[in-house]
Amino acid sequence: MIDASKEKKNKLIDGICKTFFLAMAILSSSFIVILVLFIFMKGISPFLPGYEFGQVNIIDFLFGTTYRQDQGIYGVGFIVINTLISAFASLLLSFPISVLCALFIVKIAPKKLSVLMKSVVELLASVPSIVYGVFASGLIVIFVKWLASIFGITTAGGSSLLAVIILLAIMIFPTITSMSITAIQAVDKDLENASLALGATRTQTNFKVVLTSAKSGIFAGAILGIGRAFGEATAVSMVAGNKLFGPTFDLFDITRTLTSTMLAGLKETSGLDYDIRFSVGIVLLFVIFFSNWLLNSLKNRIGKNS
Amino acid sequence: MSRKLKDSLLNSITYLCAFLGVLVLGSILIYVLINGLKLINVDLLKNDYWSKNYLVAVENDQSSTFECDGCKGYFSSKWGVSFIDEVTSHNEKVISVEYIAENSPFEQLTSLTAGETYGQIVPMEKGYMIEKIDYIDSEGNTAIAGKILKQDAQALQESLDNASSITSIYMKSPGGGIRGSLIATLYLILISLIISLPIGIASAIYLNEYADKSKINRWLRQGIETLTGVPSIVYGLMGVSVLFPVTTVFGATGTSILLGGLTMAIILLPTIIRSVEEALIVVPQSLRDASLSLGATKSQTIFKVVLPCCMNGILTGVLLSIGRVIGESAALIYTMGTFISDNPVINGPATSLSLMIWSFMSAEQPNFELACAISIIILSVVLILNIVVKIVGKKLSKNFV
Amino acid sequence: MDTCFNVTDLNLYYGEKQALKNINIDLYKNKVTAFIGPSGCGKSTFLRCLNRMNDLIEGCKIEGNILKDGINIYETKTDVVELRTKVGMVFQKPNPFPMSIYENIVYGPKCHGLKNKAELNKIVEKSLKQAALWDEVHDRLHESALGLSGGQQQRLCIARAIAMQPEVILMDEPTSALDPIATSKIEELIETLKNDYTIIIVTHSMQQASRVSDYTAFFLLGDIIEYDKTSVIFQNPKDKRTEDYITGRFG
Amino acid sequence: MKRILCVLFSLMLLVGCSSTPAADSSSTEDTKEPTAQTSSINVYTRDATSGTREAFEKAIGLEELTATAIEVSSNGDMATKVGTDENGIGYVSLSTDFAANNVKPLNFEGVEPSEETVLDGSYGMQRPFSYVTRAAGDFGSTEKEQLVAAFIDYLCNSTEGMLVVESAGGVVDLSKGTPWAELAKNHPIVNQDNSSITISTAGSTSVEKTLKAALESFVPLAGNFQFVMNQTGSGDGYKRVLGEEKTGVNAADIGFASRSFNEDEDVSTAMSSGQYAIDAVVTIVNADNTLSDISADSLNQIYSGTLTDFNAVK
Repeated sequence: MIDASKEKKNKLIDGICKTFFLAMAILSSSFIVILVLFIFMKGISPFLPGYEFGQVNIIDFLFGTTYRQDQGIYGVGFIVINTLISAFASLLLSFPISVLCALFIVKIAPKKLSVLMKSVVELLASVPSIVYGVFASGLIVIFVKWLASIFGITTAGGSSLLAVIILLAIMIFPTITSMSITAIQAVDKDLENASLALGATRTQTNFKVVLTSAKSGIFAGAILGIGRAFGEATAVSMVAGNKLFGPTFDLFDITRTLTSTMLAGLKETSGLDYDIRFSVGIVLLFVIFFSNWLLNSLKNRIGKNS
Repeated sequence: MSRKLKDSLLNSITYLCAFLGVLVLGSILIYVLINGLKLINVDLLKNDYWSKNYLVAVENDQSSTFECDGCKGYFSSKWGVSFIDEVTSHNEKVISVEYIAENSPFEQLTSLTAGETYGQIVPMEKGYMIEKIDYIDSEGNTAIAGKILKQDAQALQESLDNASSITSIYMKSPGGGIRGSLIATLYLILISLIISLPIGIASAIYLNEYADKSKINRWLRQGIETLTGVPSIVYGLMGVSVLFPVTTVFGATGTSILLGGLTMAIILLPTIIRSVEEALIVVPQSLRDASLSLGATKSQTIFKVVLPCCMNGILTGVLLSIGRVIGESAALIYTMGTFISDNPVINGPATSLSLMIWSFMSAEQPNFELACAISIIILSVVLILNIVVKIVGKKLSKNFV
Repeated sequence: MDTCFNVTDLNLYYGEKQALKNINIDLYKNKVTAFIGPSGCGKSTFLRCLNRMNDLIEGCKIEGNILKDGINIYETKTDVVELRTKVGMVFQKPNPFPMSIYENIVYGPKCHGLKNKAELNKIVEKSLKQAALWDEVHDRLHESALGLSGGQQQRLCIARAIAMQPEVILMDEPTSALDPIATSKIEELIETLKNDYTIIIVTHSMQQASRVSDYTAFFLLGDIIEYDKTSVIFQNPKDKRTEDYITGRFG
Repeated sequence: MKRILCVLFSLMLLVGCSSTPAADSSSTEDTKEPTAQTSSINVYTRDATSGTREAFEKAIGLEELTATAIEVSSNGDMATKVGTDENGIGYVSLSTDFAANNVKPLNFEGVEPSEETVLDGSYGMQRPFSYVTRAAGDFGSTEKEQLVAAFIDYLCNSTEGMLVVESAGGVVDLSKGTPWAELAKNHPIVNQDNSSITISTAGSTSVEKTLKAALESFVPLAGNFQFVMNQTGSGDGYKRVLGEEKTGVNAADIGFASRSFNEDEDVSTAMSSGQYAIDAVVTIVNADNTLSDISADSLNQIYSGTLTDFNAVK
């Protein structure tokens, strides 16, 4: 029954497949190298001597607290802080709500409601971000303004750090929720049954067994979510207000993020002002890498404890 | 007792969060629906975006007058045509033709445009927009009328009744539709999936089935995961300079759907790899063992046992990808361009639906209602694709489960 | 008596940990050999050495020789795929592929390039009959294998292994997930199969070992303590530890 | 005080989403002391690269913008923001729908912004819509070059072209127009079938409406040629026609800017360049504001941060 030539062919195919898979994996991960090389080549140039529009001091750039194109002062230090604040605050706001919402959808809601809610969450993941921006500048801003007036603070028409945080929290909500849904669904039924058999209530089981078993997946969702919060440009720039100096700690004050800085007037500009946006892009990449690393190590640590 | 209290407390928080989430999401949906629904109609979906522009001459030999019983708008009894004022979905005020009487000179319009069509008859239909009419008035002076002079329908009708002969008419067919962009968006989804699915699935297979824990493999994985965090605007800039030469091979001379698709394919890779990998992990090791113990090669095992089992994971990846492609704007501004094409071709410029929204919102006068209307269309496309993919997935996996 | 496997000086490590210590054993053709011993003693690990399934485990290192028909299966030029077609395996939990019954049986032959429909049909019928499953499933061959009961699934897995016409069938606790009736069916099956195949079975059940096997090896902490005819092991074991184990004093 | 309230509030938010929803009702009690409403001016401005901003700052002679200014991303964004902020002041294009956005246009130095005042130069805040073509001989074909020349002539000099631009919101001086029938004699290219020629345009998004109207109306006058508009921003106008992108993906035949081309953008090699229309920049305040007229001086003070109260504006 076993044909030697067939066997040889099988083996050959096997080898080809393996090489193909490896090649594809290398291809996939080489894109990041191309990307980084590309952006570095563009973004490093303003700091090199002999730059055609006048060399920029890299220290001033990295730690500056003023960013004014009109005066040629480019400092992104405060913008980095602003970006971190807005992204992490939105994660803080969105994370518990998303996770509990996912728990509700998977474990608590009746079947029909759960299907409906899941579809809504899936749908919202594909709403173009510009629509979120429009929503934010139409409704969130008014809410923030109203909130501020309760405290007797006047805002710039509602454009503020708080508006950015709420907007981002809403935008990353579908991401975290759908990842959490997947993670919670993957929890072994036996584990749950074991907990219930030990006399734990449904709720205790949900919180102590289901959520803890799914935390790796939930955390992956959080990482994806904060990635989106960092990278979001169009919507954020509609409510950020792009403050010229900083950092901003006041929730009702306007702010400026790395992406809104990159985007503002990108298409209308040239020269140093154009090139420096790539430098901002490098900084953004580093911020993202850093926080990914931070969250990943946090994830590993939490994973180890259990 | 305290346990019950604690339980109900935790439960109520969960309910509250779910409620809050649904409230916010629902309010966005309702917001979009309220603002956009009134602009949604069949014309928006099936019309071309660009109007056809005609310069036509009118048969001036006319002696009769025309009657119009109960037709809407301002009727010119001399020329047998009635006009109404309309506001297009692009917030433009226009004068459009509402009714043409039988034997009206407006039934016999001949093209004045140089080229093949010169002298041919141009059929005028209801809905055509009158931009400008050159005519000679009763005193023999040349004059013009139409929207171009900011006239309304009534003024146009009065001018026409005063005209002894019409020299030329500049008119447009109704436009503003999004059919072309809808097709272009589907092309874009198709291209980006065709490219990124095989690469993504193969990479996921390598990472999950072949890769040991060596440093190189860790680097490979890290590289792919890092792609997730790159802001899409950077992808767009990279696409233009790095991927454009690739598309020239296929005959693209500028921005094209193909270039957009290639760029999107790279953006999609981490998403697809992640969801396929997640599905691969779930496939029980015992199935692989069983296959191998039967003397199947590793690749046979992967193609015949492992991949069919993770069909659902692949479908999830496809769904997520479709959502991503359809919602992306920043990366596509540079690679696909903002030109709205009515007959999109793969290697030519076109615009996707969300790019269209971006254009409308960043224009001098943002057209918010239209943006919402297009969002509704995007949402329904996503919904339809979701359902289709799920049905297909069920059919596919029927054999395997 | 012909030997099927000659194992000499076999050592196996998982990373730092040594799982098998200096194993020397000859396994005989067309006999049923049972491996018994407490959990974690290395009997399953050793079984998986025989068709090189341990290759799949990361950090697993093997020293020593396993000769099959005089050829060392751990030589670099040995074709693992070919080896596995000759040494089939049945696993602890029934693991039919999520396909139809028919597809499950022809999976192996198809992988090796057999395409002839008539021949495949013949193989299906023959293997299912040998596995004593034909009468139960012949009218629903194209239904999903996952719809079968646990015992049927396990017999299907055996039929699937038989379809490749192997010389040896390795069984890794094939009945541990089954009820007594299904277990007895499998045991009967083993009885009839041993005429055509060499069967090596890992089991936790002493009774099963004594019922079905001709030879028994007792494993403890990665060592083979005792290996002899089943009747000898169970009636007068030479080693105290074997006696303690089979009389239920530990393990 | 504000700071403390904010910290309190942020804590509230965190508490609100991680523990019981009932906990925050008590803390709001003591935070409800309303402080006096101030009417300090919120200054809105466009990003530094905007052509509108350039025209505005030039007109009021602004040296240094106040650091508290709020940047918005587009004309429409500006109108929306000022429309919802009683203390806001900003500037938009004349073609903006003021009433729909709940904003009020202000007279500048006593002059009401309108087409007439812009054309006769009495209204000071304005900017040109400029165009630049590729270098002569660089169009790929002579037919295309002739067609582009014809279009530019139609756009800038013909009565018909000017009328179209005007009806689409641009400000032009109709008295300088010549009937197209006369101009067309210099352009025999328009009397043949041009359906195989595609003209591509690039540059400012502000010109989009006027340009689209002009191109569409020119199509039946010039043998049904095709056109592709890829309007992305003024910076791209020069780049894609004569600058670094003139041979790349986004190369175009005619580039547009909603400002004059600056010294970096050398248009001397172009086949032709110039301006075809004017747009006025209008200062706006919220519709509830009592102000109706403003001087360059006051605007300068407001935008440099020395004047922060509407009551002090005279």
